[in-house]
Amino acid sequence: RMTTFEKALGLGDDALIAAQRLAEWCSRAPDMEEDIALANIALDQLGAARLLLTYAGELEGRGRGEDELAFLRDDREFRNVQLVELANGDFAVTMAKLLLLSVYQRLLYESLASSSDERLAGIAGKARKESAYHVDHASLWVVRLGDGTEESRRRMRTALDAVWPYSHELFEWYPELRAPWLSVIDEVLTEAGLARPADGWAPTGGRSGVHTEALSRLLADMQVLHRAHPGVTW
Amino acid sequence: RMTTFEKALGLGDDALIAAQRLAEWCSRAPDMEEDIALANIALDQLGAARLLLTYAGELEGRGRGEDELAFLRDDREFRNVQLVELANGDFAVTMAKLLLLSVYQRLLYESLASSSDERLAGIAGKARKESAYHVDHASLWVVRLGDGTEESRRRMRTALDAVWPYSHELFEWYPELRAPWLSVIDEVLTEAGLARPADGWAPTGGRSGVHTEALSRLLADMQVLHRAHPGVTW
Amino acid sequence: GDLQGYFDAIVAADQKVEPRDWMPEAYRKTLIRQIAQHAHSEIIGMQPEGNWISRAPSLKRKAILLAKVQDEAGHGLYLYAAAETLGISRQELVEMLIEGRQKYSSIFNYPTLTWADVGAIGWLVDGAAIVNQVPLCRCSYGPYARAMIRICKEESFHQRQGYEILHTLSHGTPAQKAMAQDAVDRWWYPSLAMFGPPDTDSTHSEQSMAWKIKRFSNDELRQRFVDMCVQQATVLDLRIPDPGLRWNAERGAHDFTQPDYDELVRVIKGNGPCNRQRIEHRRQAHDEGAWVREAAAAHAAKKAVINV
Amino acid sequence: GDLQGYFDAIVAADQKVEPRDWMPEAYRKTLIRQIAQHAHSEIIGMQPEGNWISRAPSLKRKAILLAKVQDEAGHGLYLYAAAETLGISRQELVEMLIEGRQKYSSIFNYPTLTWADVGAIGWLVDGAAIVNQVPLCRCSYGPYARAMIRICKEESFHQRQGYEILHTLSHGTPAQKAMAQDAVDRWWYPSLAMFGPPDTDSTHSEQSMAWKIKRFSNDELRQRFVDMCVQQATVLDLRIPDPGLRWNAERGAHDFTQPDYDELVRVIKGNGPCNRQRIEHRRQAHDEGAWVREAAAAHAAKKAVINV
Repeated sequence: RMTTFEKALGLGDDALIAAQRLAEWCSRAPDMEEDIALANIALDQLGAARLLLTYAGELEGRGRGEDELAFLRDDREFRNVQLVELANGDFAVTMAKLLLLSVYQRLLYESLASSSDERLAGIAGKARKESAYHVDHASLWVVRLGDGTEESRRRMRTALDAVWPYSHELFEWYPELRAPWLSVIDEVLTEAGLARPADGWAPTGGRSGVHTEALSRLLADMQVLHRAHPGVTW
Repeated sequence: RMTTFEKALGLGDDALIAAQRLAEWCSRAPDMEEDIALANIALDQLGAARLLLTYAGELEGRGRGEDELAFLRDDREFRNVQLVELANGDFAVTMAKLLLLSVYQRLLYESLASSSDERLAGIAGKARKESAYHVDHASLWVVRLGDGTEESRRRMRTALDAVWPYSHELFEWYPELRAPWLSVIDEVLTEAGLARPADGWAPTGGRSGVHTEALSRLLADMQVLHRAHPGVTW
Repeated sequence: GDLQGYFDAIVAADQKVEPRDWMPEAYRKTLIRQIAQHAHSEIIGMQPEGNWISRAPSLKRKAILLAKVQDEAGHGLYLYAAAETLGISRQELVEMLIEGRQKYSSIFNYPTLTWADVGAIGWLVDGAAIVNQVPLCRCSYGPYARAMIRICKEESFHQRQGYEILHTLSHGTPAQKAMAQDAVDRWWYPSLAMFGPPDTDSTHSEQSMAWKIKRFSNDELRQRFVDMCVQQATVLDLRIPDPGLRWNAERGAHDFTQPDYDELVRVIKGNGPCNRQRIEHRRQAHDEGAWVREAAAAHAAKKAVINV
Repeated sequence: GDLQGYFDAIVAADQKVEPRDWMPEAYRKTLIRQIAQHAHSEIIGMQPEGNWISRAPSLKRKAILLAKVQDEAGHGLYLYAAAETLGISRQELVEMLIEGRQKYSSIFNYPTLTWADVGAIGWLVDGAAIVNQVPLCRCSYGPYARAMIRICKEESFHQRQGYEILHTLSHGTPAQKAMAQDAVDRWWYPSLAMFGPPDTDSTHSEQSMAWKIKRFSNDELRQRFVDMCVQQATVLDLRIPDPGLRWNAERGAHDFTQPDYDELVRVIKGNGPCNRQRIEHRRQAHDEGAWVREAAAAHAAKKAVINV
């Protein structure tokens, strides 16, 4: 099983990359209320990422803070699951990704909130409340889109099929969370009138730094300014 | 009037950024023949860019070669016209941009081919032949699209209207080229059954390093790897 | 008439006109135009700064910037809601924006070229907005005045954040300092132009003053802004790019060079560097979101039927 | 029959079967499948390397890479043309690719994660392709054999370029060397798998050998490739990631660990890291180009009418 450093780094990377993707929606959401909601969720993810990466840096003990970890690693050094780095796609893809991720994060943070590592427990205790809101928001939209128009139903189904395989990687570290995760997901899908996609292909690699081609491009954009001015204060 | 250094730098930047945009089509063109043709034109532009930037670096005399100039300047230091940095848009936008640019480049290189600066004359002498092919290719497509289907005609007209304002900047340095340029363009548009857009808005700034928001993103991608490993050999 | 008299009395007494009150049609139209333009400015204003969220140079700055742009969406919402109290729907307003039938602040038609532009927008553009908006907190129309109180509080927070960005840059490396100065050089005159044409050319102004929608003239506000900036620029250690700028002891204010009002007119008419891009971005987001909004409406309708 | 006898004689005499010649239906089908798969591989193969054109670290490397990917499109064209001589249209073939009814080389379903992957693809993937393809220059079907001669010439050029990229990296900074080794580590076994399943499991092979479409077995070619790479890896100063690799003096060849053929089957069946992405990219380019192709056809038709 992984060290606390690896855990904090991996979960921090999940949150950071998720935040980066969600923030891409800023000024592009289907309506203003949703623009605000997506920014909120991105801010929550970013907040959790900062706490987790800061802690990871301390555990590592090589003097790397949140910014060194966020801005000065290559994609091969990132430990996030591939799910969070996938392109946003349309709003249905974004909501499918958010549902799969946030249900997992809620369960994970709940479990970590009673961790013997007090620092991790503290971070998780704060993040679980935020995750509960993310789950509510994603569920609401998956149901709306699944139950909305013919087009929204088609898009939601396509989106779910496309991202489902990437959900398996979430449980490489926490296999015990898959059963409760599935039961929450099933409930939402039932209400949305959507079938759960079949399991099959299960892409992997994120936790060991083997990502999709999307991540290095995301990082090129995210890191460009920080890297252009080494060692300065912002 | 600008120095030869500024001239070589500006024209080199035009060619480099045009090459970068054209190469984005690679594996995405409407058919395989066009994929090859666009790569060809991108390669020509890249070749001219390398000669011009190398020469600019020598004139500058500060030891900067083509790669230092291409990869280690920020967007505020680039001197290309804004036309070439605009997003590719659909195929009609790309062909509209290419037509406006390549007719200008052909006239420009023709004029520079008899420059008293032998080095510049040599570069221009080579590039003018390539430009003639670019003009032919862009003209062919503008005519095909203008005369093709209702949709292609609509797209071609929209594209032309969108990029036309950016053509004015081409003539900030070479106002004498606008009359012959217009006469070539008019001929193509007439054959395509398209009206020449009205002059009006004339965005400016590229030659003094004030670009559109698109350029810094293009450079973030183009320069990311080179900048990540300072001073190495590739 | 009685109604007009009652309205005039409320305005004269510095009390608030409320949605249920009778008001002159011209007053209503003026307010709709002004509040809508203000709301549109918040929404379009998300773009130039949003351009740097993904590239913010530290996680802290990323969080602050994302929250700021989110606040702008919130301001847009309050203001559309205020406009709706005057009998027009948000949807109508959004369509007028996309079709170019209503304006937004011209300042957002300039590009954000570097990270320092985020600082300059905070310091100068939000600064100018505050100078413009503080008097609107006492505007005669209640819903607008109340929205402005909330907005001004957040705007001054944003202005301080922009100031901090510039302060950090100008006290950083030479490259950072140059970036900050370059941004101030580019944003100074467009910020001055935010106060509108000089009083001699300003339409609408006199009637708006009488209605207590507007409290100060364009030139008065512009002067207040310049005087405020001069002092702050010293602390920032950045130069205001105006060779004509100097203290005039007689006036007790700074003399300064006016912005290029011809440029302002060109930008207002649609020919700024980014007008097309800003509207196209908004139109595209709106169009691409249509199926989502339709799905939400369809789902709500189904639920309503079930719950009957 | 007479026709069959004539065909058999041509093949036996190592002469070329030409499009006008009679050929067994199974021979035709086998060739269509193989040539199409080969053509599709060139077209899909543009993507993993194309992923790095915009980010190539020097202008020279950018030009070389762009020209290489362009060559691949050219190879695709020759090969589709060769397939068309067998009575199937390019359009049909392209549709079969997009709909997943025909395959392409599984190697292109792996992602290019760093610049060194461009080198590794050149060295290993093009290297394996050459070992596979050189014997095809003597294939019994004339158009295919002639296309292969041209292609092999360019491929060996590409292979050398890849080798040079890796050589530069492995003799550069520690970070560059690590990048090169990492790429070789990831591409080694997928490259071995390019030769297909082991001979014991290989379908099609025996008949293809008899028809002189294929000249060597999968395992023979794989061995040849391994022996070639071992020698080059030494010069490159890069380690082949196989602890079981050693010279077997008795066989006069290297013993090596076989690739994971279960993984190969999974990738062939559609479950490699990038299968969906590669096909979706192709489908999208095809769909987005439809209006352009239609316009070209419409214009050509109008011209034809005028010229009548």
